[in-house]
Amino acid sequence: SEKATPQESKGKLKIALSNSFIGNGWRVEMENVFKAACAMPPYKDQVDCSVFNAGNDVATQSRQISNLIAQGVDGIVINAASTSGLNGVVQQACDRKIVVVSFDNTVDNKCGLTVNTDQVKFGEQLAQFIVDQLKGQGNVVMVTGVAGTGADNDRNAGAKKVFDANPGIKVVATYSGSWDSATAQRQTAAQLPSLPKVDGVWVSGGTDGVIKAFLEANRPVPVVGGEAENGFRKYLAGVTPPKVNGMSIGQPPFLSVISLELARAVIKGEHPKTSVTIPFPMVTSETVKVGETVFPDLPDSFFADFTDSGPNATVVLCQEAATDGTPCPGKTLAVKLG
Amino acid sequence: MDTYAVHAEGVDRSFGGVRALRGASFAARPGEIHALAGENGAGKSTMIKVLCGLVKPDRGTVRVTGRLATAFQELSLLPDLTIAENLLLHDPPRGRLGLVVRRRLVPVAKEVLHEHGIDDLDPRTVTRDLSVAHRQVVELVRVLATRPEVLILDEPTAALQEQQVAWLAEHMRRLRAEGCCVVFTSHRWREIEALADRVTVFRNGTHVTTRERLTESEAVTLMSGRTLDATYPPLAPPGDTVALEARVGDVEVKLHRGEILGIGGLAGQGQRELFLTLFGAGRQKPAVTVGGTARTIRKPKDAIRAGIGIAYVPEDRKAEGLLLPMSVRDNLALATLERRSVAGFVRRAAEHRAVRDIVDRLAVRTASTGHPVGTLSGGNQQKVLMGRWLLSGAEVLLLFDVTRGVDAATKHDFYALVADLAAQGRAVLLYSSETEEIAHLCHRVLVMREGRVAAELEGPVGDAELIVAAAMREREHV
Amino acid sequence: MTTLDTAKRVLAGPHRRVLYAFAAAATILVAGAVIHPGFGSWTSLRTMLVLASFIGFVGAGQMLVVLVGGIDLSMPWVLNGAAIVLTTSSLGQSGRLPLAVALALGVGAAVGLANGLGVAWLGVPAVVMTLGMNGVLQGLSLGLSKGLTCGSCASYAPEPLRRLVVGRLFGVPSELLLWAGVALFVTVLLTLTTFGRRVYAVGNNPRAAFLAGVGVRGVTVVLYMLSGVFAALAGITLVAYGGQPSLGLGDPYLFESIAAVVVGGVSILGGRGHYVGVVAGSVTLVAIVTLLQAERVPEYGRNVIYGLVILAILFTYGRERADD
Amino acid sequence: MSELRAATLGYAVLAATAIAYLVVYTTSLGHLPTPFDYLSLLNTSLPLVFVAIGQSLVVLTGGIDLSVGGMVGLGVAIVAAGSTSGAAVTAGWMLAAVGAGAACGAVNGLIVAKGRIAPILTTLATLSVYSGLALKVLPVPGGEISPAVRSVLTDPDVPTGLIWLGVAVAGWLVLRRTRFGMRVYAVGSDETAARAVGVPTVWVKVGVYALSGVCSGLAAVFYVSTTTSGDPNAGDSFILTSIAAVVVGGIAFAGGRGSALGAVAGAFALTLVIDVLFFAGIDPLYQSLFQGLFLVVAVLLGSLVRWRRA
Ligand SMILES: Nc1ncnc2c1ncn2[C@@H]1O[C@H](COP(=O)(O)OP(=O)(O)OP(=O)(O)O)[C@@H](O)[C@H]1O
Ligand SMILES: Nc1ncnc2c1ncn2[C@@H]1O[C@H](COP(=O)(O)OP(=O)(O)OP(=O)(O)O)[C@@H](O)[C@H]1O
Ligand SMILES: O[C@@H]1[C@@H](O)[C@H](O)OC[C@H]1O
Ligand SMILES: [Mg+2]
Ligand SMILES: [Mg+2]
Repeated sequence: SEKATPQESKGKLKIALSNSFIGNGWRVEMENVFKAACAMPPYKDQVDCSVFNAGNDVATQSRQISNLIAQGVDGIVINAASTSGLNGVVQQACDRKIVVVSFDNTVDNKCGLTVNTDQVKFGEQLAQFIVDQLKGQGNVVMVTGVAGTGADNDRNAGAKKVFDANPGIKVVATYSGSWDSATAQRQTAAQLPSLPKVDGVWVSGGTDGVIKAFLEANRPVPVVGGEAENGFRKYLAGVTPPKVNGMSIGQPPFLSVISLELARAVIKGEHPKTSVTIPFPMVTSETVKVGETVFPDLPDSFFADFTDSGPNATVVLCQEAATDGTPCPGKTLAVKLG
Repeated sequence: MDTYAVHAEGVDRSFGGVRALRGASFAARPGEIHALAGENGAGKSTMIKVLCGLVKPDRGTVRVTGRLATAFQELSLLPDLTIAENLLLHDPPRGRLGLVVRRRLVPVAKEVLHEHGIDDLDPRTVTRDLSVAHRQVVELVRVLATRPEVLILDEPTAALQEQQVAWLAEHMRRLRAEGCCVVFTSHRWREIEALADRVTVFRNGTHVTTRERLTESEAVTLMSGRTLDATYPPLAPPGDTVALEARVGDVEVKLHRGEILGIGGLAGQGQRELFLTLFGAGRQKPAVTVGGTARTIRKPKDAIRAGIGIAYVPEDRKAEGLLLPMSVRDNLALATLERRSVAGFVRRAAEHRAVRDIVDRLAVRTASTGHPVGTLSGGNQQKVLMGRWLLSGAEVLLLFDVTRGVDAATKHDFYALVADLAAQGRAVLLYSSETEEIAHLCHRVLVMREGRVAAELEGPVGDAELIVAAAMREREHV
Repeated sequence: MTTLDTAKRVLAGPHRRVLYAFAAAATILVAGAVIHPGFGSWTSLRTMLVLASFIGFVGAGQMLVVLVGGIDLSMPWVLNGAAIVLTTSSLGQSGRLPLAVALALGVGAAVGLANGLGVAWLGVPAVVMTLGMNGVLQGLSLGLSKGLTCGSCASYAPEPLRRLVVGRLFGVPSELLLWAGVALFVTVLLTLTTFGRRVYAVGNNPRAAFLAGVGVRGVTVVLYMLSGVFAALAGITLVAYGGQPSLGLGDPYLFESIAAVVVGGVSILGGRGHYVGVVAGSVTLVAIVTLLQAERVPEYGRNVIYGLVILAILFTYGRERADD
Repeated sequence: MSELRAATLGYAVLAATAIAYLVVYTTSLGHLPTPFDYLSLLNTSLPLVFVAIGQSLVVLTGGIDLSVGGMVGLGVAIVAAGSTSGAAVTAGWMLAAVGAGAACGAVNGLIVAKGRIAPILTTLATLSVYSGLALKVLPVPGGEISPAVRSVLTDPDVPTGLIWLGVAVAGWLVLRRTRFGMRVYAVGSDETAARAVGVPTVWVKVGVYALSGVCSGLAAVFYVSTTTSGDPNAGDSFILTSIAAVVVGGIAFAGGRGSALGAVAGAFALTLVIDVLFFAGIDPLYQSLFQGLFLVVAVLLGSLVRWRRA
């Protein structure tokens, strides 16, 4: 792009991460891997990174992005407080030829690019797993995320579609756990006494909290389809008893790193201006592996899917990057944009 | 058809359990000044609120003929608004589009004040910053300016000085001459006698009588069912031990045991500040010698504990004295809780005994010491407030205008109580907006003017005029 | 005196609102048990009571400041800050628990002290002081814990603390016994001590209380401190319950603490109310939400009905004096 | 008291914040703020400006309105849900949003004035109700308004926003010069006294809460216009920020004293603080710490000044 040349002559690109809130471990990890990536080659030499949090207030996030525009950054990476609330300011960034990439909770405005997993499929797949395990018969509870956000709506829609298609499945309760284990636990505890036998739980986030509530109420833990909290996976692996039958799909925190790469590549003209959808990492009680997809020494709130693996991995990160934001030793970071 | 300008018949009105009016009637004619008299709690104010529609009667009929204006007992000026805004709230000067022309407010208000003979008030003053007397004056101008055909004034003179009373009387008479019906209430018989064409007496929420001529003692009997002997009690001679000695600004106070020292002067000459300061609630924190020991009094707690103990009884018992929803017991015990407690716990039995004792001694009329003090009659509330300080054993009593708005019988009891307390050796500092009281009830009088002592008179002075004269030297009207 | 008279007297007396508060709680619970089988079971009640206890703790603090006509908007982050302090200082080790609990409560007390000094000595309106303080604490908590990325922030509550919720004494969760203890403490403090008398005096008429020798400022400061301590206690028990702190932990408790206080019959204008009412208020709030969720009312409907029920309760006994 | 004096605190705080902004901005970027900065500041501030005016009116009567969060959310939901087609339709839905605000506000006012339930409790309960309605109207964030509407209300390149700010300020000044305006202050100063001198306190209160609803509706309109679409939770952040704006604007919580112009200044100051912190390079994690201090210090300064004057 036109802007890249003078910037390059000065040395580095300026790319900023604008996050809405840090209300849970996922966001923290997402920022950590971003910071770690920025401290690793090639970003270390090419990009000047900065990070901003707006505390879930659209007006604040909007001000911060305006100020980033004033600062003359080259790219802005956004996890948005509202799907729509930033459309105006994003448009202004686009008008000034700034590359805008939003991820996780993306921005509607078509002038920006997005990086995400397929959130509808996320919901569908967890629901399908539960249906399959129950052989199409049983009572299911849905624990949803932060109401009114894009990711929550898409996941719920996906799940509903699957459950509705199976007449033997009865959704006996739906309530929000706000993607937070403590909240999910409190809400579940409040619900359980008045619920009939529960055969399956579908959780959009805060999964370990939901399981703890079942255990505390002395109820058998049903089949669980949930997020990638380390605590949940400890139950799947049987690291913390009892061993739970379930599937864990995580929204990968490294979406921020992919967004960083997309922004960089687009500015440099190395990648077309197109959005990126990545597959989401998934494990079940059968496939979960200690030290690789679950970490007994790390806290429950840690998101265990901090990295991708396998030959087709989008990006491979080390554990320190996720826990402390420190760069992985002696490595050049390679991100496959698919 | 009668010729009454206001007419209420068979009015009932209760507040919660309190029956303020029971089948009460009241009527007044155009072209007369009609006084409404009665003890505290007799229902005068309630009748007035019923007449002007502020309180809806539970039963009974009310009729008012003509444009009505009312000045209420609790001042109804808006404290954050200026004098001008208060005067012109309903009919501000307006320009095109009907919008208020704010810069015209002040000149128009000045004009209104001037028409009523008031030239020394700046209409831009926020009324919160005015003295009570001045607020009352503004309130009266506000109602007078509406050119009423029926004018009702509830205790308009309670906060006024002699000159201001005269000023008001002049306006009331002028209105009467113009055919207006003027109704007012007062606890000062002198005023009723001087102004009223007819008097209506209320007792316990009902109409007792309406007459053209009534003597004070007849009236008191009708109002309270009691006959009172001489208004002021005889005074025992004061002692010569100094109970309290202090210098507050330019005022030196030396108060002896057994002495009642009057503080006189026009309202707002620094008397209130003097009282509050001595009690630790003023701006200055002076050194005070109480019962021989010197103390710096920074807060009321210090005053209560200082030497032989200081007590302060304010004029406004509802705002500064009592906790109306709390029980008689709690109110009495509040200032001395720690004396009847172990490790922070109230010793209930001891408290009960102490409280019972005071209640009996002062003959407080209450069904139980557990009743909220707000349900008591005004006089009994006053007794509770005095009782709090008797319970504290304070030997120095600062009594600030405590008879304001108090009915004749209660005042009478109060005078006897004060004289008795002094006779027992307590020292009393007394301020009253009713100069008569200071003239008769004090061993000695300090007349204050602009924060200084303008004169010291030996008492009992007897003639209030002497005190007024001392206060007025070099001063003009209002 | 007949029973009817007694009943009338109590209903007219100062305890009227407390009775209403219990009636409201009972009504919702009974309605729930009728509408939804299982709602009235002991397991269900026990869970609701445990959840109500968290509201009960913040409600205790909120009530104390409301009694003197104040309000504490700093609750969410006092609660959260205390939770973070507890985990970072205990590091999951039982041996460090006493110290950690003391520290967490100390944080609550210190913040409450600052609030109280600001309100009583500097004359900052309570809304402003405590709202500002909430921001200050949020900033400090996020900043110092780097948004909870610090390793020690992710520790669990030490085992003995977690037993508070799981453990049972005579079939009753210890958490509920703790709540009962708090209720007893607050009630005794307010009704049997000289301090309690002074609190009501200040709440009814601060000027008159001052002139009767009450240390109005001192009383106010102590109440804000207690409010901080109770918010911290809520934070501690919530960590005990969930095992770990999270950043949104305190958010729901701001409005719930206020709601519990008024549904419990405490006058928002100050001077009137009892903690037993707040206990009932906390249970009522939890019962409403639980019932609405059990009935699978959608999110929007839950909000609407919750608001309407609170309004209805306010209409029955939360009105200001109806004198004229 | 003149409007100017009544709003002194707000202006002073705004001036101080603006100076701080200019200093940190120029040191950070080496040049003065550009029209872009002023314009985006203006446009992002407008919704809060409107809510703050409404909140001021309520606080001036001695009340408080927590339900602004729900009313803004509902307004945003209505505009966003309705406005998928042309400008005329959008304008219609915008009117509907303002109307809904007025209705919600009037309900608040009736409950407060007729039902005699304390304002903080009334609006706490209705907050829940109105937020629920917003979720019903717009369960999922979305909607899109036509660029034509945006260019009239908050054009990102032309300061059309200034016109609306002018309209808001003028609206306040006119209101202040009506008898209703005087009565608002009368009710806030002493409600019993106001009733006694014949001010129809019930209707003044209903009017004030309804106006607060109207302001919330307008805020919703400008919110949707700057962000170009809607979110049912959009109102939440306005609850505390509008109260903060009123506080910084020097309006007394007891009622009866202050001016909405102060709150307008306060709204801008609060928005500017975010920018000051940004360019001062303060870790955003500490942001609320400074915002909290800002609030308390602003009020403390205000009372210090008042002390000295007294
Ligand atoms: N708003 C109210 N609420 C409760 N009780 C009231 C109210 N107004 C009046 N009362 C009670 O009604 C009775 C009559 O009061 P009212 O004010 O009419 O007496 P009053 O004759 O004007 O007395 P005063 O001479 O002291 O002014 C009193 O017992 C009083 O306490
Ligand atoms: N502070 C207090 N609060 C509540 N009850 C108290 C308190 N102090 C003492 N009590 C006891 O409560 C009981 C009921 O109070 P109540 O005032 O009705 O008693 P009472 O015998 O009617 O009083 P009295 O003798 O003054 O008529 C009394 O026996 C009293 O001793
Ligand atoms: O996508 C979600 C993310 O936004 C939230 O912060 O944490 C849980 C994730 O599922
Ligand atoms: Mg009266
Ligand atoms: Mg008795």
